[in-house]
Amino acid sequence: MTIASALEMALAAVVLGMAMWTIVARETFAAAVGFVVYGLLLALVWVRLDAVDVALTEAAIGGGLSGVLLLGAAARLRASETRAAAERPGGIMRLGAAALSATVAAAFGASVLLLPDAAPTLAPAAAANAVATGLGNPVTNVLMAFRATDTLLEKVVLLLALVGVWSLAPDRLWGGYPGARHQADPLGTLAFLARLLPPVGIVVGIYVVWAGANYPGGAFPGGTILAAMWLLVIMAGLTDTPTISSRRLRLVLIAGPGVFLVVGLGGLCVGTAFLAYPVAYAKPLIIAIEIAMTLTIAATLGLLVAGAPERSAGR
Amino acid sequence: MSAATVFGLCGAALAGLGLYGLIVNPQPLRKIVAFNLLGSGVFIIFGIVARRGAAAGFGADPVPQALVITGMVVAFSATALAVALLLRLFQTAGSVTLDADSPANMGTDSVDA
Amino acid sequence: MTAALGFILAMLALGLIRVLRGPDDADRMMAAQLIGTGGIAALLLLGVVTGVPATVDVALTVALLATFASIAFVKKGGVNAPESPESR
Amino acid sequence: MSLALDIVTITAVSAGAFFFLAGTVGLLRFPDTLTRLHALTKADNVGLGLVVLGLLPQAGSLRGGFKLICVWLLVLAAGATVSQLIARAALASGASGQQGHSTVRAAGDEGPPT
Repeated sequence: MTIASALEMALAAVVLGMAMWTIVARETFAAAVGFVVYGLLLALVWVRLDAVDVALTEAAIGGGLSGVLLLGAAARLRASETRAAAERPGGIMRLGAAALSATVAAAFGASVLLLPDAAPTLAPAAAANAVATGLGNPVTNVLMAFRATDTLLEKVVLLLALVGVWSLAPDRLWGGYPGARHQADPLGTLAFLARLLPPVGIVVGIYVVWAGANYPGGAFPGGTILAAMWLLVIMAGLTDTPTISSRRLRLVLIAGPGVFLVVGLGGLCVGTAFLAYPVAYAKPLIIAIEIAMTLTIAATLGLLVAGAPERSAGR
Repeated sequence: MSAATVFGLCGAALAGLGLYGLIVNPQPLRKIVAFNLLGSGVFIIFGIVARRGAAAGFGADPVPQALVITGMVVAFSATALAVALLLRLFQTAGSVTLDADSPANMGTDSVDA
Repeated sequence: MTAALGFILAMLALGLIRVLRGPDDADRMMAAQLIGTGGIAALLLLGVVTGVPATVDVALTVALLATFASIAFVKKGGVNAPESPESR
Repeated sequence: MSLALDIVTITAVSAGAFFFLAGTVGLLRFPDTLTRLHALTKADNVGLGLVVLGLLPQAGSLRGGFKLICVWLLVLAAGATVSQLIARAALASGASGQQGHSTVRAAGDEGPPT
């Protein structure tokens, strides 16, 4: 056994331990903290698996935004905890669940061990066609060109989720401000951080998007970083969330899928198929879509974390 | 054992753990967390499929990687929607139990636990 | 270098104990922050060991977002707040 | 030259790892929240700083080195501020009648360590 594989086993054990903790922890809040740590550790695993793009996304979403979402929800639901805890199912039920889960895990494990030795791969195909787009990052190629329909539909899913969250607001609050108004001392420590960090964060976010063309990065992690910076400023009370009826906000929200669709339909008119990029313009077109998508992702993710409207627009 | 196998088994175990938590934990928020664990275990299994497909100079097959990135974003949006539903339930019912017989779900708020 | 990486990973595992033990949520959050920093160090080392320079970008992302979760923790008044749904 | 740089790397990374050890041990062994925070910040600032310093010779390019330093500065700025905030939150909960936090309140008079 080499040092490297010992390290991998240790990392896997730590990840599993953390996962176990998020399941068995008594308090939900503690489990949420565990989940944040778990997200960070998973980012390490992804780097180890040579999937840096995924690691970036995991670090941004799993360690950052999910953490904020879950911590916030856990803090607000704290009061309801004791009663819910009393509903813990009985021994037989738990035993059955454990048996079922163990079976499922064993099936997964067996399928991992039984994967064919000459692993099927699309990497050569992705490499052979990379010339067509002029981008150096194969994952971006797959996301933006070879499987662009998936990415387009995924944007729609994001928007649908946001519409779902918004529609949970009571009628009188429709069109209001999402989330609570954060009061903060404008001279306080948090406000200081909210002034210091976002400029750096925005530069990093744009850098990650830009690097995504040729190196690991891209619209998802970049947009998530931007969303986090926006939320930081909101949480510090330096600015408020926009009303959900704001026209400008809605324009930003549809910018990404909109540009994507226009380009896709253009491909139908000019080229051969929906989302077929003319080879000469492939790179600029993809980058234009990426930029529009980054804005949309940042706005959508930020608002998803902010939650349903809780204050009416009238105030 | 190669890195792919180690983390693959880890992913399988994570999926099992997540499923267990999803069934056993009574609190909805915990169920959401457990569901995310389950999802991440499956993502890791995708990741090792990608890793094993390393070819053509890439460290990992880009297609499963792209699928995982898409999946993570979708999982996040589903989580956000679930959390919002839960908070709304808490607002209207004053409790977040999923038990249909619970008095809280019939509109009265009692402290029977 | 690999040894240092392993060492820091071991420290991470030790830090986890504090997350598990608590007793306060503040303690858990601090441990999470230490693990975040340790994770950044591990990522940087891993980047050199495996020769993937983009790992530094992951570390940069973690550096930005790990603190973000801690801020959410402070904002939501997580430290054993009195047993009342927050007034909002 | 390269040997000298390697020695710098090994020394600094080892020293950084030592500070992580110190921080972790402190986090585990110190009696209350604020002293633990004190231990934690050492690992944060000095530990990561030394690791970054050690990795600088291996960065390869100017841009890589610049990014390394950026990571450290970010952690410094954000970590210091967040430690302040956590300390305040811990103090607030300690002052509101938590048991076993009298030491916290006493230590708080000198201000939270960062």
